[in-house]
Amino acid sequence: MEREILLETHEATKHFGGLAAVEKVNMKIYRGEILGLIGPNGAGKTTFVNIITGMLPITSGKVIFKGTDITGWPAYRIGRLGIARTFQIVKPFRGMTVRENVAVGAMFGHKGQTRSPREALEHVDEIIEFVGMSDLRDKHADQLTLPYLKRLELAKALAMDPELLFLDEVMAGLNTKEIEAAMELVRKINARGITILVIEHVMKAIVGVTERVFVLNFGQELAQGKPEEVLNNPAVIKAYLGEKFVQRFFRQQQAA
Amino acid sequence: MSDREKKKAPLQYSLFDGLFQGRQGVLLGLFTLFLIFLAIFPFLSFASGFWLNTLTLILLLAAMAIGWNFIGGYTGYAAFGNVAFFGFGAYGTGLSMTKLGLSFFPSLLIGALAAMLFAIVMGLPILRLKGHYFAIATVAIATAMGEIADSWTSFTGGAAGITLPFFDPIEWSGQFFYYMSLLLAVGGLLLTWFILNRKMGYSWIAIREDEDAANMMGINTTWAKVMAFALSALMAGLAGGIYAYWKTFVLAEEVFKIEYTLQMILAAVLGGTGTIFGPFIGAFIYYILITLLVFFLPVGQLHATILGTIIILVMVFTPKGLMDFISGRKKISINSLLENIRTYRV
Amino acid sequence: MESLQFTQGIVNAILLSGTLALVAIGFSIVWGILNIINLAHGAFLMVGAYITYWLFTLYGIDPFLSLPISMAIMFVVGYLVQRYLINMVIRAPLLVTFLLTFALEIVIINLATFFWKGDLRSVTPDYAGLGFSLGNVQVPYVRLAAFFISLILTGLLHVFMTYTKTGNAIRATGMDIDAARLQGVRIPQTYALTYALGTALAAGAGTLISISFPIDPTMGGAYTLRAFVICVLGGLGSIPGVMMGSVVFAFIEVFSGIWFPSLKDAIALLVLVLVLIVRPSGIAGKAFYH
Amino acid sequence: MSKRVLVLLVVLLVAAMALAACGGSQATPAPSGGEEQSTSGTTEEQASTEEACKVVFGAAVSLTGKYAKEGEYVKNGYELYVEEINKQDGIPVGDKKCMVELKIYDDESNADRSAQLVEKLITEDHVTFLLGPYGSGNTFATTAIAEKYKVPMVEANGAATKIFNRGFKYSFAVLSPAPNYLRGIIDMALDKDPNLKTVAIVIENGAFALEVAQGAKDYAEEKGLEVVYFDKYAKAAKDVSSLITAMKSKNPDIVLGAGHLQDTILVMKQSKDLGLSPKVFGFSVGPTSPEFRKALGKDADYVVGAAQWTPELKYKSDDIFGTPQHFTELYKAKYGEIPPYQAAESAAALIAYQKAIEAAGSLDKDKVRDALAALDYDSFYGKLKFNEQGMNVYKPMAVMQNYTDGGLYTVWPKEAAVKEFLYPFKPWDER
Repeated sequence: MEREILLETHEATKHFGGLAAVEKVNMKIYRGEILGLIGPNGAGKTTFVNIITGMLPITSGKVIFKGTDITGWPAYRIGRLGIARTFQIVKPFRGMTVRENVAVGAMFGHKGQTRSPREALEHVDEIIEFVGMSDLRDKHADQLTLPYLKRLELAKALAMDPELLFLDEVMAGLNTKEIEAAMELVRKINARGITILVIEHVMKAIVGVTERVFVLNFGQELAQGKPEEVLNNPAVIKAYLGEKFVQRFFRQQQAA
Repeated sequence: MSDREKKKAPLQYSLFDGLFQGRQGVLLGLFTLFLIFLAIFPFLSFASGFWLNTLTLILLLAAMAIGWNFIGGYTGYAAFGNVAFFGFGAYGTGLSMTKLGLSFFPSLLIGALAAMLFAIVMGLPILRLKGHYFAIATVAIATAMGEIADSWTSFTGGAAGITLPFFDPIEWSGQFFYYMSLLLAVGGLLLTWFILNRKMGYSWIAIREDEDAANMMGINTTWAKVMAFALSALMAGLAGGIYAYWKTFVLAEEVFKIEYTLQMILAAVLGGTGTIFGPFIGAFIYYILITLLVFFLPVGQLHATILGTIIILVMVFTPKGLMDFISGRKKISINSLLENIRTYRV
Repeated sequence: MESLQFTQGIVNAILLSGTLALVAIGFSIVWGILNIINLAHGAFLMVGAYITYWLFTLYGIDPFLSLPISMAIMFVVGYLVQRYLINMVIRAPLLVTFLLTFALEIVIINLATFFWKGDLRSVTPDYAGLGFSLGNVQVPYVRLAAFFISLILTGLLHVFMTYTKTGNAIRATGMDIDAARLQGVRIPQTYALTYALGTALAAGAGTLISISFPIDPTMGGAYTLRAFVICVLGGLGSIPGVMMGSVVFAFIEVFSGIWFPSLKDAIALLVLVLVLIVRPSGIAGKAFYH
Repeated sequence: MSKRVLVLLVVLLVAAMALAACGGSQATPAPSGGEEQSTSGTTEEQASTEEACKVVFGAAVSLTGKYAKEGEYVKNGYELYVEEINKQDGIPVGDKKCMVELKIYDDESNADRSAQLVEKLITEDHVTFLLGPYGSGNTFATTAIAEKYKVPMVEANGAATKIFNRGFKYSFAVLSPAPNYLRGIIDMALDKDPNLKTVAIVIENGAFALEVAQGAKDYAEEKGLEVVYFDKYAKAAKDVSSLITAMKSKNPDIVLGAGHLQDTILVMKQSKDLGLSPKVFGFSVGPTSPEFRKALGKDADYVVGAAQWTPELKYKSDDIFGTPQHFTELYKAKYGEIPPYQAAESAAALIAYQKAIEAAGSLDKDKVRDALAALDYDSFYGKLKFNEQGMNVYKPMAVMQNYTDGGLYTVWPKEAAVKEFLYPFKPWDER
């Protein structure tokens, strides 16, 4: 059975001056899946998310979401249409409490039009509990530690009631235990019916939660497919770890 | 936290920082007393024309500072040209009264709307600029507008200015303008409170804290910023219109003075930017300081030096303003004063 | 007759651009490296001008000879101001440093007015106002000399920034403070040094200005604004950019001054706003440090 | 601490105002309207008859800022008069004498501050009469306050006619109005050389200067001169080389400047830089003050300036100064320099008051106002007489020239001239 395509890019391209950060990327995201987006540093992963979500103007190509061409839309309209994201470098609203931070998502996001600020503030308790921050509900965002700031990012995005969620390195800087917890959270979010694109360097997490992986290198598609296959693809390993490592890796495998 | 406690805990609005920190009762009480004092002030025995004049100036400054707080304090855009709106309000009111022959109130409305319109037209392009660039663009526009008003003799009267009729009856003009200003300042407080209870308030603060994130979360940042700019123009425009009729003349060099921008910023900063009452209280602190320096202390011509030194000390030790101390969010101690330096020094 | 206006205008603009470049270059490095809009820049310029005035009036020191003196004095002052005042809050939000340097300006101007009075003063060496004519076009010697000295100082600064260890440290700090710190650059001292360079250049400009224009305590503000416009026009952080910005600005100022004298500043400022809106990285197109 | 600190803060805030306000105003009735005010005037007068009688004149004068220098002259003029009259035990009021007191504030050359200070002088300090500030802008702002409280203000340094076009009843100016300023220079130049054809006028963009310039332009055209250049520069201009260049390309016979001291110096300096050498250089304000010579040195030579008054004028009067020459002696003894006309006209404002008070025989504000309106007196400063609007249109303007010997001499009107008008202006390249 053909799965429903939620988001699709056609030859999405982004140039900075003469530099091609993203070059003719065609990507399909199916409704309900968890897709992994990986690639070495500077491969253009975040730029790719930025042009989809309207944070950066696209140079050429098309972005289609739920059958609507959203190319060139301002970020806030895309957000209201049902795409949410977290930021690699966390972007909390420091002057607000946790609850207000999350409530902003609830009042401006996908279903925000119908909510008053008060309703939004009441609505978000559940989400705050979901990410495990109930005790910190009335703390100011500038008093939180990094793991909680990452969760706050997640809660803010969730409060927007998105259909598609981009998670940009939510696990970077977390310890093993925290990563486990975060993976569990991602699965739980997906279980709520939210399609997810995960950008991650933590391979364990990619293998653990994604069904499919898309690899970017120098702004171009390098490979896509099931996580295990893709990660054993020599081209991917080479791109990630360099020629020398590939040789060593295969030597080790042979030795084993 | 048990369920019961959760229910009991009131919704905490950080938006109302400075008030809802457990002493809102005391503060609101004191503030109400102060407002009552202001309301009956003209009937007190020591309320001479001079003090009425001074308080009118303070209230106009407070109104402008409250307006500046929308764009500078809540939205976080360092607007350094708000005096342009003051000037637009003054000229709009003055020209409507003299050229169109309208009475004061419709003229005031026209002046304020002109200021708002100008803010919208200017805001759309320049609110895309960030930081220093936005700041200087606003200074540049305000200065240029002042110069244009100053030399466009056929329309604005140029350097000869516009002469307005006196308020009639003239014996009550002091009281009239005092109450107009009081109304405007208190109206500004209510407007702030009203906005903070609306989505607009949340969008402003979200923009201040992180514009990209705000945009991404579905906030139409352009609209929110332009509204903040336009509302701050409304406050300054109304203040300008009242000022024009009060002074009975409009002169570019008076109503486009960059000092007014600085005064409103200083008032807001002294009190605390991004707080409801900060700009209002800051205006009083600032002006009383000035008045004491100019009129009552034997500092002679060095009062500007003392004022400058005070600003420097405030910037170094408490750039978040006094609201933090008044509200009890911070205690006054050596440590809290040095905290700023510890955070921001290199 | 009109052609005289035009040619004299060109000469005026070129002569003006030299001094303006000197004013703007100090402002630019402080902005570029420290990310501070130094509103006190013009006040330091004014003090430099007064140092020259007093050295001339009291001791008969030739204004051109007083150039190194006024620059040295203001270098020390600038160093102290940055090291012990601005460094304290330098990473605070922009409003704080904006108001801090503004307050500094108020204090300096007020003290100057208090001690030296508010009236216009002139440095009048015997050769003031002398010049030669090219046809009907008048070229005052003093302004010509000021023009070349400005160029020399700008060139020296460029050499300093490019070829000396300290200059490189300053530039490194401006590009990436953490990397510079790892390289062993002492940040507080480097910041102070940068600011000191800025104030010294302002003072030098003040000296040169004092020889051809009357001076008074409030003279600086106009120059601060011009420096800002020039930095935006030329793009921040490059010496050639500032030079170009100065030339463009000088031409705008001189010719709008001929055709619309009372709108001189308005025109320059509206050009600034236009440039900001259309091309926020300046006409030289170099990226800003942010 | 917190609560107490808080309460303290607010209480201080209120108390600061209240205390300061109480300073000297217990007697004032609540609303600060005009009628109450005039009653309080009489109360005070009665009170002062019982004690030693004294007249307090209040003024906001620019002691800092743009007009600090001119403001100093104004203050000197006021103070010199007060010193002299008090040597004679004050002003005769009816059958007794009232000592004179001055209350002067610094308005920082700022119209807003000026108005605020005048309001303070009236409602807090309860001065008997008001004197003017320096400059048309500040005068414009302060006369409105005087009118509101119905306190007379005789001003000596705001020449713009727009001050007097508002039908005010309590404002009087002893000086000749702005449009008359440059007429003397035009008359004198044409008298010397009837072949002069063209005039260029540069104007400081301000109310006073614009009126001066318009008056000069109208008068020049009336006299058959062609105005080839007529443009303004910004008020705080620091560089007018563009205008000089533009003027130079018109090659005018006469260059007239309408402005104040500081910009006049600037125009002269840059004219030298750019080699602008007309046959006559004349200015509304500047060349007659000692500062002009100080700033320009030898370059001040030949430049002429309009003067409301000069030390050489041949007026004779029975006021305390008697003649311009005697005023000059007293001024020189006290301040060490020749009096600029701003000092003389400021002193003359007090003479006008003195004569009006003598005529009214009272310190009542309205009576003195009426006496001022009816005043017709020949002072050391010239005729003191006001038209319907309160302007002194009866006194002619004089012209002074900076001479090559370093002196400053009256060269016009002819009757009063002590030296011949040096003509033409010696071109820069021949010096």
